[in-house]
Amino acid sequence: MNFDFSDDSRLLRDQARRFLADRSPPALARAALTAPPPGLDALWREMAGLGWLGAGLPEADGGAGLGAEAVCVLAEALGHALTPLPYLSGICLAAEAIARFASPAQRAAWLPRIAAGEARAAFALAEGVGDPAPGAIATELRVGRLTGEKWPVADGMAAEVVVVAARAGGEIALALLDPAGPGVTRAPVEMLDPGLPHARLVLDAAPAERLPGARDVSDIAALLDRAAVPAAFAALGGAEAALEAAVAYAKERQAFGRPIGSFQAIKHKLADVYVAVELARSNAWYACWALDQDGAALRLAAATAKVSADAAFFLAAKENIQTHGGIGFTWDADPHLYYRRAQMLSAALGGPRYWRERTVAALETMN
Amino acid sequence: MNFDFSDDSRLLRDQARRFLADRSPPALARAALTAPPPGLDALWREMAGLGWLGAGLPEADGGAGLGAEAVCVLAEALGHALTPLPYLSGICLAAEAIARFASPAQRAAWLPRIAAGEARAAFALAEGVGDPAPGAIATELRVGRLTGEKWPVADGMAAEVVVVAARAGGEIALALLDPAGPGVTRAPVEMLDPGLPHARLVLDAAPAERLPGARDVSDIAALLDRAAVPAAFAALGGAEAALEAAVAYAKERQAFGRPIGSFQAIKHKLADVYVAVELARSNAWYACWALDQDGAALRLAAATAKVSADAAFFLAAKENIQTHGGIGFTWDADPHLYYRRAQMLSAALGGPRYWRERTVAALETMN
Amino acid sequence: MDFDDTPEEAAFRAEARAFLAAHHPRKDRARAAARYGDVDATELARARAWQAAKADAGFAGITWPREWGGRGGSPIQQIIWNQEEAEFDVPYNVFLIGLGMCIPTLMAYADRPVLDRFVAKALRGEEIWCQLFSEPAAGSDVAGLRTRAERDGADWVVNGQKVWTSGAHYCDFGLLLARTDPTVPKHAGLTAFWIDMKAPGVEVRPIHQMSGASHFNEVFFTDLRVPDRQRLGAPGQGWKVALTTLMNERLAVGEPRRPDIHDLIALARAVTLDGSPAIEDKAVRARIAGWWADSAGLTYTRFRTMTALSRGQTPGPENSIAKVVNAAKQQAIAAFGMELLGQAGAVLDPALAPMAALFQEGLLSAPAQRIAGGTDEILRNIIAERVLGLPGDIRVDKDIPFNRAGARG
Amino acid sequence: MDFDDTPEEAAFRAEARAFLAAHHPRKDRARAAARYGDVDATELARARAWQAAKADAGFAGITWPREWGGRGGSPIQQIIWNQEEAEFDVPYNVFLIGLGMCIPTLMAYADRPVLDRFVAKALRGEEIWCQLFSEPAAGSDVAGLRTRAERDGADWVVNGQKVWTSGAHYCDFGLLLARTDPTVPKHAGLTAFWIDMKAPGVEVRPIHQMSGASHFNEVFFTDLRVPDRQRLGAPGQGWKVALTTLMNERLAVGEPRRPDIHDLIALARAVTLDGSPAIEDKAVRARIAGWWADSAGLTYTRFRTMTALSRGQTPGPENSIAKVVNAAKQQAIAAFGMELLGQAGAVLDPALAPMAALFQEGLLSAPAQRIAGGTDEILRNIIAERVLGLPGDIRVDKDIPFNRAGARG
Repeated sequence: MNFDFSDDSRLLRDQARRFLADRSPPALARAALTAPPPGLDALWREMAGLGWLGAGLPEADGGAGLGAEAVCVLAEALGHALTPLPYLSGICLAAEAIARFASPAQRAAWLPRIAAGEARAAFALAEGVGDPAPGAIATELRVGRLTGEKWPVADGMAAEVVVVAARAGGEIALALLDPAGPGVTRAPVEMLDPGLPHARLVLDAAPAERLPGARDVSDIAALLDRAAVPAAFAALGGAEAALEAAVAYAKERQAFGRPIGSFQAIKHKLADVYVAVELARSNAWYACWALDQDGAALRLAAATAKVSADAAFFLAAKENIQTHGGIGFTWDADPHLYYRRAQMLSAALGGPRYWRERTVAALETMN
Repeated sequence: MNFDFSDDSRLLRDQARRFLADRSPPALARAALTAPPPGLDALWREMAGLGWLGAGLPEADGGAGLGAEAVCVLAEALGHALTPLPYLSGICLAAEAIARFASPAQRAAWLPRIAAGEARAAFALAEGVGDPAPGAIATELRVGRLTGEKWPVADGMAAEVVVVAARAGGEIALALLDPAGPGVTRAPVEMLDPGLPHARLVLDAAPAERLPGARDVSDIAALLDRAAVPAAFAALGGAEAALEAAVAYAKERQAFGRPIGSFQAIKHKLADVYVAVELARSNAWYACWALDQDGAALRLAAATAKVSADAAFFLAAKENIQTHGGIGFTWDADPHLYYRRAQMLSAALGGPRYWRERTVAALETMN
Repeated sequence: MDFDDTPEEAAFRAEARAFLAAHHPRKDRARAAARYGDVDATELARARAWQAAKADAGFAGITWPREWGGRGGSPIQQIIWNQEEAEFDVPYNVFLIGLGMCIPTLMAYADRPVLDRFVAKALRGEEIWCQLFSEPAAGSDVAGLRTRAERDGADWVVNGQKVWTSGAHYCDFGLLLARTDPTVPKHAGLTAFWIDMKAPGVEVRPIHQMSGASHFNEVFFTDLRVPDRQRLGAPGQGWKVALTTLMNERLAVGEPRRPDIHDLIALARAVTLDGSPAIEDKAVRARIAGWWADSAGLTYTRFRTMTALSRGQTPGPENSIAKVVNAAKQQAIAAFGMELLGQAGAVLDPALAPMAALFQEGLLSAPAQRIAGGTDEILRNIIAERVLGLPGDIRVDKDIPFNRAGARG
Repeated sequence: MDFDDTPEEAAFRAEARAFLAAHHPRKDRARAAARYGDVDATELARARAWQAAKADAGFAGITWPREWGGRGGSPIQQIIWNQEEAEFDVPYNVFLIGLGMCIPTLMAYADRPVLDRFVAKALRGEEIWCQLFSEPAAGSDVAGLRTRAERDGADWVVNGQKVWTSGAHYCDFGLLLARTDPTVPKHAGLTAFWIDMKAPGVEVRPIHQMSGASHFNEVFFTDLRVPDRQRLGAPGQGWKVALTTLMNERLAVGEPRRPDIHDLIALARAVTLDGSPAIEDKAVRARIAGWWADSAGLTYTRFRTMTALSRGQTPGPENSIAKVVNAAKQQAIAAFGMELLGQAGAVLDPALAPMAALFQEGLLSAPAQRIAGGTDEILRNIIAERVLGLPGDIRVDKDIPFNRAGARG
């Protein structure tokens, strides 16, 4: 029994935390609400240089082959720092889809460039309101051309390649799309956290290249399961940061002649947040192990971790605002950054209903 | 606009509170957990003498014709006192069913005696696990004989007549059964609150007399709607009493050199209970008005009041135990009496799911 | 019980409704509201015009004396007016704080010439008032404020900073609470004044809220000179004056915030889950039932208040209940609505998000509701102490001179 | 990460499992537990026999020194044993408090002859210990206790009353905390002793719980004479001794209470709603997902604790988390299960109620879980103060002599 990260992973986590504390303070996330801050692209390339973008990819694909633990600790650190960059959508979803389902030529064309931070990739599953399900995909892939609408697509404006989920005959397929190519109209979509820009893609017979490995909706579900684990770590990191901020403020802020953290209304609220964060942490760690094993345990573990972490992050974020009182709901203070990010993460891979349903469906096959 | 009870009703409420404070203290309810305390039958007859049992019945049926407000304030007072007597099941359900659906001869045979406290009546709808629904009734009425199982039946052991819901051809019917007659086996059923004894009736071609007015499941649903209003008042009364007990204890009990009611953990808990009780009160009052009007507003108002009051009572009861600390979970202290009664009331006319569903169904027809 | 108006009430209601219908369209829930509800010059002009029209018709200051332009009517008429006005799409009420809190305080503490000068103008919307109590370092502990007013001849000289001042940028006058004696315990060293918001030494800076709106302001005082005749109550009696103001806050009717239960029902009808309308999903129905019960309970609690008012009784703490319940409910309903939207839950674009992103915007404005005008925690304290009679919190600073009361944040 | 045992751990686990399987059947969730779990003479004899068998085989006191009958093993072996034992239907553990809290306190404070006399016998189940701290007037404020111990020659004379003493009716010895000096502040006037529960002057009365069970007792002391050599620690140092005991309480492993999430899933499969199994109802599924996430989180939190133990680290506050979460979860799951039963929700008859009325009984036992061994409120205080480092509550009684500390209930 060793339910902890390896020494290498813990070292990587500490390095990531230190690097991001310097390069990605909350001020960066706040600046990104208004417009992409200068230096963001450079930061992405630096992350690539540190091996982060290819951490989960095999060395043959230009990755670092560090495995699931590395991806998870990076996601947690990026979530803690609220870094306004598309690690989850670009790396954990899009690059992962290419790594799992693409032909050797497609892999060679994209993965080394993605890992090096030279090309940005996006993943287009959603078609507006709704959770992932075969019936929710109307976009069609026919004779190499995509027709339909995809939104919201994370990083869809900046991406050089988009992995698009589409209907192809009776199957659900994935295809690579050049979003700057013919038949594609793209426009930004305003999101709760403008620091993670999203796009709407209108596809009218846009040329696309199918990923041969993805043949079924279950392939997409499995991809989402895998991405849910780092997504849970990102939410965990955000929840930790929000709790830390609330505790620090409660110790320092005075009212009625005493620190507000000495009032039980605040103490017990933050104790509840702590409990939620610790449960989310344990569930995330277990899911990391299951991701690494890539076996039958993953489906339930990933869904459980996602449910747990998203709930903890929303709780921590809203009670961090509440603990801050008036200052907490101002634009210039940090608390709303966590609150926005919590909702973004919660909706990104299918909303809470999707992951609760997946949790119970997995439980039913076990119990 | 006069959203308050009439002077008469308020007078009746005050009289009932005073009478029950004397004749039905919590000690009576606690004694009833073990065995029916002496004097309980006499108390029932006294209540009859005060006109309580026939409060809602027309004078022609031996009632007092006081209307909905009187029934509601009595239910609230009896709920507050935890009086271990079958007012809701015997009066608000069984007698009400006879009053609404019986033939003149049947009314004459039973209602004056019920109102006078001479005969006890029960209402047998449930057939074990499940909420009221046409599909949940398997007991059959065929050529004047009932066959099936009914449980739990409130006051089923003591009742002299039982109104039984049964399937009769394509309809759902109500029939009067002599529970001491042929074809009936009855046995007590252990309940969470043994102070309200229940029975299981096994019917094997037991002779029964149909109530001609009840022809459809919607008649039964309407009967439950009407009974839900005094049931909500009973729960409101219980919730008020549990909150009063918690507040009194929190003011008096000392810990760490101060009354425990000075700790925010206790204060805010009881503030939340107070809010729930006040919302339940307002919903119950509105439902009382709707019951009195007996119009289209009743369905939604009754369901809303039931949902609100049951939730408030359970919250008040469990947090009253918690406020009392160790003493709160002992047999000899009063708090568990409210906790048991809350569950009894919550399950009595169909559980919370039934009333939530009925609330939303009514909302759908309006919105 | 009787929910019908008396003949007199019905007549008043009909009159009110006719007047409203002649001036404004009815509210349309389906129409998207202006995003932030901020008050610009156009909106301010509309608001002033509407207030003047109301005053001309006798619908402003319904319970106020006729001599100051009021109607000399009953509290129940005021409630009926509020109910009717809430059905129409009238301009944002920029006079609520002035007429609901500041002027009533003047009426209690100012002398006749001051009232003659200010009351009627405020009632007609010609002058707008704000309340200057909150400070950055004080928060829920209002009496912990630090803005100093020091006596200098016939004047007081004010230095310091206020915060969360609604509408300060368009206000003409303000009700100020300042510390005039730091050597006594904190509640004893305060004094109240009315001030001219356009005087030199007053600077107003808007506060940008997380929702994007800017309803509140910071107000800075630099050597603001306030003549002693603008003092309200005796020096050191400011806390008593402030309590009069805050007591009136409880009576101010706040509109329930959206998204509300009706919005959720509308969304659940519009959105499809697994091929069926979301409203058919049992998990959705269970939540709707719970929030409906709370909403209905608040509605009928207001009826109880109205009944008490119509009998001349002072209403109880209903507003504390309403705020505690509504703020949390708004946040929870908004979050739940976003769950129903699945992958589009975080889309804020009103052209794409269902119901013009009402749920997403509600999520962003909800946190302020749990804080502004009394936090959830303070309101629970009020209910526990003033309604249930539970003992007060231990107050370590109560008897200590303000300038010696330990560390302050 | 690696969830496999090391080869040594695997060997120990196999040994433990073989030993358990040779003595007891595996647990069967479907089989109804004895209703109240009260310990009668037969059950007590079974428990003693099992403890002796464990001791003989080296599975009692796994981390304790061999000289007192322990195994001299590692904390991780203890955890592995606990895991395996939890899978079997072993007798109710009447030794938990004695071995988990009392004897470790003796080890810290008693001298060698006392340990030689008591430790091995306790380990073999020949003598059972209880803890005598709580009092009616003290509650969560343990140090507010009033039982007096007054010096009389070589003895102390004890008068007063304890409460919530688990198993006092079958215990041989007890760990007593009493007030020996009421003239100093409350934490400073306490002294600890071990006492003979069969001595004259000790009277035990069972407490009847609302669930019907009687696990707890009141213990009355009337002129009980306790020789001074039975004192643990110096006079006035009793609070320090008590903290040692309570610290060990945190490490005692409590079994999660039922009904748990697995019971709910079983019930939701067994019960039909609207013609389909309840587990297909979306409202039911939503609740299952939430409680499962909490349950799984607690399970994996225990894994984290085990990992820390296996590295020789002291575990953190995980047990506070588990108790706070489990007690509320048990109550909520029980109440939700009863909702699924509809009109039969309040039927307590195990022959009629599904799953032998497990949910109804759980509802009755849940309130005690939120209180006994630290209330929800105290545990949240502990988490907030000891884990998050938030400041302590204001303590009005801390520096005041006990006999002058205001009103006492």
